[in-house]
Amino acid sequence: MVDTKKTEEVQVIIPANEIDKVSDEKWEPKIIAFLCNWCSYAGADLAGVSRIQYPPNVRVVRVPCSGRINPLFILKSLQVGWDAVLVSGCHPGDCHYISGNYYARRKFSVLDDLLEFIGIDKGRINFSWVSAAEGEAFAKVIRKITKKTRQLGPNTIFKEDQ
Amino acid sequence: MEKIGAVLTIGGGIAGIQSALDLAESGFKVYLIEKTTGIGGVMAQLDKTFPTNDCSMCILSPKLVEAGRHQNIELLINAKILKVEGRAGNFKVKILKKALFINSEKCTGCGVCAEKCPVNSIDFYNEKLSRGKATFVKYPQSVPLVFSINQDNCIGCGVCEGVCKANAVEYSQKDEEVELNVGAVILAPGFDEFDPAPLKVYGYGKYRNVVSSIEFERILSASGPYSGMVLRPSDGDIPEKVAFLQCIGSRDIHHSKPYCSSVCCMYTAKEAVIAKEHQKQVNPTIFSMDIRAYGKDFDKYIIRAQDEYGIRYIRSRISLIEENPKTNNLILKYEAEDGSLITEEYNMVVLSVGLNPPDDAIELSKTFGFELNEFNFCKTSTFEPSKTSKPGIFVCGAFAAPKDIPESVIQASASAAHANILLHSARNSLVTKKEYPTEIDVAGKPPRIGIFVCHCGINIGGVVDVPGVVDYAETLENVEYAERNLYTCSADTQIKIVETIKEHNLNRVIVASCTPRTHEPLFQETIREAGLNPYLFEMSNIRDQCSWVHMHEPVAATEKSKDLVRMAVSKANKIEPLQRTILDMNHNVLVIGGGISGLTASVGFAEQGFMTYLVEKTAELGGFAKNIHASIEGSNVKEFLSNLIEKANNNENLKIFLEAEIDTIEGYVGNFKTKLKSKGNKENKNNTFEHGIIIVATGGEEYKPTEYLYSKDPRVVTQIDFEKMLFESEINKKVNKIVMIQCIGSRNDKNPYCSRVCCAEAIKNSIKLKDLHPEKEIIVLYRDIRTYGLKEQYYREARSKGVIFIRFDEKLPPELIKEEENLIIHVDSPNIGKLDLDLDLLVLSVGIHPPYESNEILAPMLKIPLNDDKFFLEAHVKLRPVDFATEGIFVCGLAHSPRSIDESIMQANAAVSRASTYLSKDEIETEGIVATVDISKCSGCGLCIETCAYNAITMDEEKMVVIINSALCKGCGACSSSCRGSAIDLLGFTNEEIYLVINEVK
Amino acid sequence: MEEIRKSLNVIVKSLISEKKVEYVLGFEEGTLPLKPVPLYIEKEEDIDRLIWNEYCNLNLVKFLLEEPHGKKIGIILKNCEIRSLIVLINEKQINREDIVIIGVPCSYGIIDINKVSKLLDGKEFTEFKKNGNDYTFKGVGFKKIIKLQDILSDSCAYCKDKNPVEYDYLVETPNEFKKIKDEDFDEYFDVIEFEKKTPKERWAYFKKELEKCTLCMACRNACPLCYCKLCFIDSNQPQWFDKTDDLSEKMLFHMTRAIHLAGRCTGCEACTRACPEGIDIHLLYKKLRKMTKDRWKVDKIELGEPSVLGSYKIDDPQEFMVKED
Amino acid sequence: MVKKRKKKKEKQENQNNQKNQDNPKDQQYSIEKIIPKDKFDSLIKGLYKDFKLIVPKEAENEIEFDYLDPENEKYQFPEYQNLRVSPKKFLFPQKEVLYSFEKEGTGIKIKEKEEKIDDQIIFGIRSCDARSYKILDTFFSSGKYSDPYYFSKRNKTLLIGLACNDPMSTCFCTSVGGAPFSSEGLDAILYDLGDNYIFKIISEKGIIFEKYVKEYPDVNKVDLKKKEELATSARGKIQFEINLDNIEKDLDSLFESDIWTKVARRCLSCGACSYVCPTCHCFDVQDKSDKSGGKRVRIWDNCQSSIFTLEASGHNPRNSGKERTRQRIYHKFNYYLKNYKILGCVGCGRCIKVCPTNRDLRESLKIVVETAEKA
Repeated sequence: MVDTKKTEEVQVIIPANEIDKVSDEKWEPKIIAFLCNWCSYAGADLAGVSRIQYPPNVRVVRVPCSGRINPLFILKSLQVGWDAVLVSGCHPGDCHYISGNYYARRKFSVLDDLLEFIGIDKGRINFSWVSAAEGEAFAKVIRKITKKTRQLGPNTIFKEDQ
Repeated sequence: MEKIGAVLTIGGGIAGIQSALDLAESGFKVYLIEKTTGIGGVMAQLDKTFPTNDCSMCILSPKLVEAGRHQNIELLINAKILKVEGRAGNFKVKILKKALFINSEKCTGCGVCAEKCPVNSIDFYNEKLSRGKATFVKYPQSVPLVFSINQDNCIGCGVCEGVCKANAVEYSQKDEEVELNVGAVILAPGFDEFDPAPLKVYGYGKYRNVVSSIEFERILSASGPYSGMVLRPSDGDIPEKVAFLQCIGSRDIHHSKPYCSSVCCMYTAKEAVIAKEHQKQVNPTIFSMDIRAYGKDFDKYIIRAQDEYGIRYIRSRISLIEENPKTNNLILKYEAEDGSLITEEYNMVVLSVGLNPPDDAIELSKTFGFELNEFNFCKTSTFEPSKTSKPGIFVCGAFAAPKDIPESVIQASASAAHANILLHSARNSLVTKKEYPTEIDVAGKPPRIGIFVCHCGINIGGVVDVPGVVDYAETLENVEYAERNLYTCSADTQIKIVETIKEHNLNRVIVASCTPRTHEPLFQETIREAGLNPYLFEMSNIRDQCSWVHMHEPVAATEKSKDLVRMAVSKANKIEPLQRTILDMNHNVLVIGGGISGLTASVGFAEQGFMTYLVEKTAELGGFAKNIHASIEGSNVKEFLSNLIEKANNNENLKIFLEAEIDTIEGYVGNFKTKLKSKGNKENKNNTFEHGIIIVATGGEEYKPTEYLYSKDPRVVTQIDFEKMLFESEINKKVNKIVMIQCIGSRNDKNPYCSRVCCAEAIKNSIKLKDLHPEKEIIVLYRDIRTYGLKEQYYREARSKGVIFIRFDEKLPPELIKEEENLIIHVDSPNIGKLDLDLDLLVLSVGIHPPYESNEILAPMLKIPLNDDKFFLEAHVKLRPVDFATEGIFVCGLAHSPRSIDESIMQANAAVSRASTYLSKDEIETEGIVATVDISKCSGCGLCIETCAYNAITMDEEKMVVIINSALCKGCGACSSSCRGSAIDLLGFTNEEIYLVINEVK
Repeated sequence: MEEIRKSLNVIVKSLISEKKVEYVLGFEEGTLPLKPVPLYIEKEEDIDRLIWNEYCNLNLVKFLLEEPHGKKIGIILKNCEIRSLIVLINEKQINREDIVIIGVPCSYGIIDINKVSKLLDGKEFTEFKKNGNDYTFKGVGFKKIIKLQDILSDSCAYCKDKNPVEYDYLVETPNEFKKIKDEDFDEYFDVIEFEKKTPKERWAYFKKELEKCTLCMACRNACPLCYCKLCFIDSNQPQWFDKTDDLSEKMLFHMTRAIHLAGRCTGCEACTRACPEGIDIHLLYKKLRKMTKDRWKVDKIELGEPSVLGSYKIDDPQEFMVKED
Repeated sequence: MVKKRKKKKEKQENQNNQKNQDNPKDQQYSIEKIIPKDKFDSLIKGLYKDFKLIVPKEAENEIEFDYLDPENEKYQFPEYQNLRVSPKKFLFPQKEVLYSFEKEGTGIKIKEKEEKIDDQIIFGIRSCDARSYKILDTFFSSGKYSDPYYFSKRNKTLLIGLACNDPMSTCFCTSVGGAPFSSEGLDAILYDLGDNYIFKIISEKGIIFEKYVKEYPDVNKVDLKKKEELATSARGKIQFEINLDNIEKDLDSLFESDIWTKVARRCLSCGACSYVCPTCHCFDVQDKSDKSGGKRVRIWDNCQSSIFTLEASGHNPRNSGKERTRQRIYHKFNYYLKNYKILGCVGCGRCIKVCPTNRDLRESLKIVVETAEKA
């Protein structure tokens, strides 16, 4: 155990680059992100190492490969009340498992099209390719989908009128 | 003399890393010495890699981590060689470890010291394009992730010591000397970029918008100075017109760089393409002499660069660059191919600098006592391309000659093979197998979860309310214990974790700290030492994903941390111990193909004492090389080949089947079973044997030309026929005018690839002719002369001996006209114009193509892929050039792609080394994270089989359910997510576990 | 229709008498009008009960799944059903050589009995007469004439794939194929129309339809391509569904089932006709078929082709990915 | 269609049990009023003051039972034979929350659901559906316990029937002890004579209706004669009859018989039949919960689903459609007789109508009886 006072006193001073601030009173979306271990998760790490700031709305679930993601995971996430879902994997060609992301891409486009078709906010499901070297790109994606989800408001998917 | 089971690898670039990993996996202790403070070399600086545009860091970082944590590899960073004694099998090497001024044992790589360092100095990783600190780590993903102080920049203010919670800063630290005892040395010091500053004409260093290609590489990189934006240094504008100048410090006698640097043509094309992708306003122009796209799929890349990306190629060498002082634009003067003088203005100029020998080359050769060649690269020979002049000291990568990443990786493994062969008797003598307590059986026991939350100095604690997180964690399901540590990863905490597990008899452990990608193995190791199965571990990343990225939102960051911990807990409640399956490894090898590659590989295995079965479909060994008399370097191929065949015949570990073909192959890595069928030789029929490894060396064939009256007119021959005349018979007195035409059956629509060897072949023969009959006239009609690397010198020699080279455009190929009995070649050259050449002998430089039939039979049999050109397709173009996605099968020689004899030998040895990483083990252990199938749910639709990239899934035709071979499964989960009947699940990431995590929304 | 039945008789007779198959699967009249039932023709005398008409509304392929491999069976099919059989052959559920396919070109398409009862406000009809495209329904206290196109299964109305692509025997028919919609209609006309609606309207539609769902699984069980040993909705580890009849549960079920049919559904619409609540879900599946055609150029399912979700092209469209800007 | 049996003896029997079917012994209240159709609405309004009314209502493309709302303009029975869906769900909903629970510290707190149930009348229910409540009553009160969730509603519910002038083609109530005009299980019944209704009080509970109808005239002979005629003609319209007197014994002998393969052959194992069946009452109990708490719900289950009897071990005693189909028939026509001495089927014919593959329960019963007779 450590002497807590000591650690809490310390102030971290870092030049604040443009950050989407979270004001406490208004509602904030909760977003679940499935990241592949080899590229996107590494990209998120790089964002961290490079101290790139992005909104704190995302909860990351690490999976070996975007090919691991069953569309059911995404639907279930929406059903249990996550306000949005992000699935991110290696760029086409970079898949650590050779072709996982190609199969994933087909599954995702089916899901994406269907949700659109039945009239669900597409904004709630997001797919992206982020490489291990793209810390900034990862942050951008998070900023983007957080903004989008804020506009969409709380997830009432499969429930009331869209 | 006693042989030492350890190897010293010098240089932490991709070549050094690859050879180190190979040897460490083959049962040798490896000392990997790096002169800077982190491994990764130049590849870590690259943005993308040609010809696939793979993200360099994406493919490299797993190797970095693996090398960094391999228990047989010891990294010595910031070190240099002092003294070497002894000989092959037993060297004593004295090393100087320069002080880092930060204790790497204690340093956790948290980086606060660097943040706080007031010094604004130069960042070398970003090629001086951005500023760095005195306390620094080479680059964010650096391995090992330890900081050090650059004394030259340090002002000794003492801030870093103040902020370092781990008390790792030690200004007093001194350099220390260590002595190593190794059996072999592998040289992989890499190269230095040519410094264009001295070349006044380009104004590098004078004009800010003239940058070197490696600087441009950083500019392109997402982690570079402009985070991926293409901007020009002078004013940060997007440069619309960018000129790439090739052969800066290559093919240039005046600056004593007569050789070709091999890689510039491709990396320039790549940089142009990526620049275009990053900023579509950018219009690149490339100035080059020849376009040397000689490698596998390189030409396709160049064609795409031109057609899809509109990249403009101009064949010329820039004579002068001047700057427009107002705009900082650059004015280029050059002579177009038609001779006209042109002046153009560009916004930015990139100098494609060549590869130099490393500046410590001479020093190295002195300390180790091996020879350098005239360019100060390491001296090697055609038939032993990875051996130095000194026994026991091997070389790989750009230090042997300029080469690209795959060739470096190939040679890295090749040099490792030599070490394997030299030291096989001492294998496993110095590697320590770790002893663990027997695993505690947690079956059926309710989860007792322990959570360790890390302050990471102030990295987490400074933002996230760590005590709050701990209190929260204690309230969660089945959490028996929670505590916080200053550094959970520090050595003392590991001991604490082990004690805590025992004291509270925990059976699941969670660490909330940084990223599992670097630290999971460490903690898994720790809980294993406490008797827990390493998979009973979960991690939540509250540093890289909370404190570091939400620095100004402590409340939100804390909330997020709690959520992440809660998610980890709910998964931890379900996780089960996973077992790594153990498979027996059969130590025999099957080599398919008895050419130079096949033979070299077979001998390589046999000499290590592995039983090797060599299967050759023809009646004699030697393959295509039988027709070749000498290499371009002048080495005697015939003699070498007969020695090699003799070696093969005399080795009792080597069983040769001539006139034999594969009938069936079944099984998987370590457990193959092969049945032969006769191809003439009856006794091979139904000959069956078991083996653990397969080497594919099916070679290539000479293209049989249909063009230019070949086989219709005796005066039209191929290079091989011509070589026969030159070396075996006499050139007919009447034959005085000889014309050669290049690229017959290569670089056309049917065979779009370059056959790589024909240029050298033509030049070799023309030099030979000129040596025999200086009076005879010889003209070579070519599209590009591709004498890459050190072969360039023979191109020059040929020219100096009076061989005439005339370029033609692929759209206007030379025409052969037959007037009465005279042959006349009509050629329209871009630089000389229309010519009619009468001739006595026409020599066609015919290309190489794969043995289409046998490859197409073999590929499905082995379940390995072919590329569009029907050459075998390796697992990864860049970093696994001899492996296949299917484990235990390797490729070498022409089966992979057209290549010269020395390159084939290199690749054959590489295959030996890659295979040795398996053969050196009695059993192979597979990952615990693998897919499993519940056959009661499987309806045998076979979708999973389609999606498995590793052929790990097969159909049980009896029961109509699938079987997963965990030996081949890599645990990606593509099968599981495809299975509609949820019959397949992925251990470690089961549906149930993910479901629970998903349910943790709040 | 009568000619078809005659030529069917001949083929079936020979198959039975020559013992080429253990039985031939066809239809006979059921106990209710417009409700024909599967007929297992084992003996020649059974053949007289064989019927063939536009209200043979089940996909008989479903019944092949119960039979063991190696058992020779004859079956009378329309093309959409043949295509679903092809899927099952591709997915190794059925051996091609076990099945003798008697292909019948589909003339009208199939009547959707749910549409009939809707048009009759759920009243019972005890008899019906057919006159060209007019169908007259009689019941207690009413008599109503309905046009064929108003009770035809939706996919049939726009179907352009009516001739068997795989068969052992082909019944030659005078091509009775009636144009139900105008000359140059797009096969996916109704999907395209629906896509023009606003998301709100689309959602409102599916919400209204699926709220009727009782999760009775008739759709799943009528579909020949739903052959999982344990359906995801029945799985309890993890229990993706709590089986309460919340709308979200119904959505989750129908969406997931749709994804499972991506690149497989052949549009026989047995599911829609089987629904006891008369839910019209066919658009969802037709959208799937349009999608595989538009996205991956896989129009119709062919024998021996790789499955859509088990294959890929490097340049598959990915416009839906999050764009950097 | 299936022919009626012409055997004289049976005819006799039918006549007999016809009698006691139409006028069950237990009824001795002689309140029988004539209500002109134009007065019908005021009767409704009257009842509405004190009861919630569940009546057949026009819905989208069909007629279904639903609550009548007061502002509703004049109510008249719509034209209907019987409804596709029985009113079972009003006493036994497809989804019913039993109670909810919240996490409290380390334990949980159970919250009983409090729902206020008003007195209600299911109005216009057919004889068969009325009889189905008798079966449900027996089931939910069988053994040691009576089901509070069912009876909390049942005890507040009265049944006013509407005798069935036009049975459907699939009706076979007379074969299972019912009849189109049967008043069994009802508290009161209406007979539709064209211009008038006869309103007749049947049960003791039904007496409560007296005050709503007392101003109306008593029935006369003519009306009663007309009613008898209608009853006979209604019975005449039933197209299928089978003697099920020995069905329990018949089935006892046939459990292992191979007829079940034939009977089940076309079954898709969907649950459609049991979802529309007025007497099917199997249910499943599910907990829907998250970290904070949750609720326990009871939902309809159905014995045709393959996982109905799936055991944790993976073993499934009713693995194939054959066993499941057999179970459904045994439950209604054998086990019920054994356990409660009544048949579990009221012959409403809904399962026949709804079955996607037209598996006809009447056919199955015929096969059973004939096979048993042969044996």
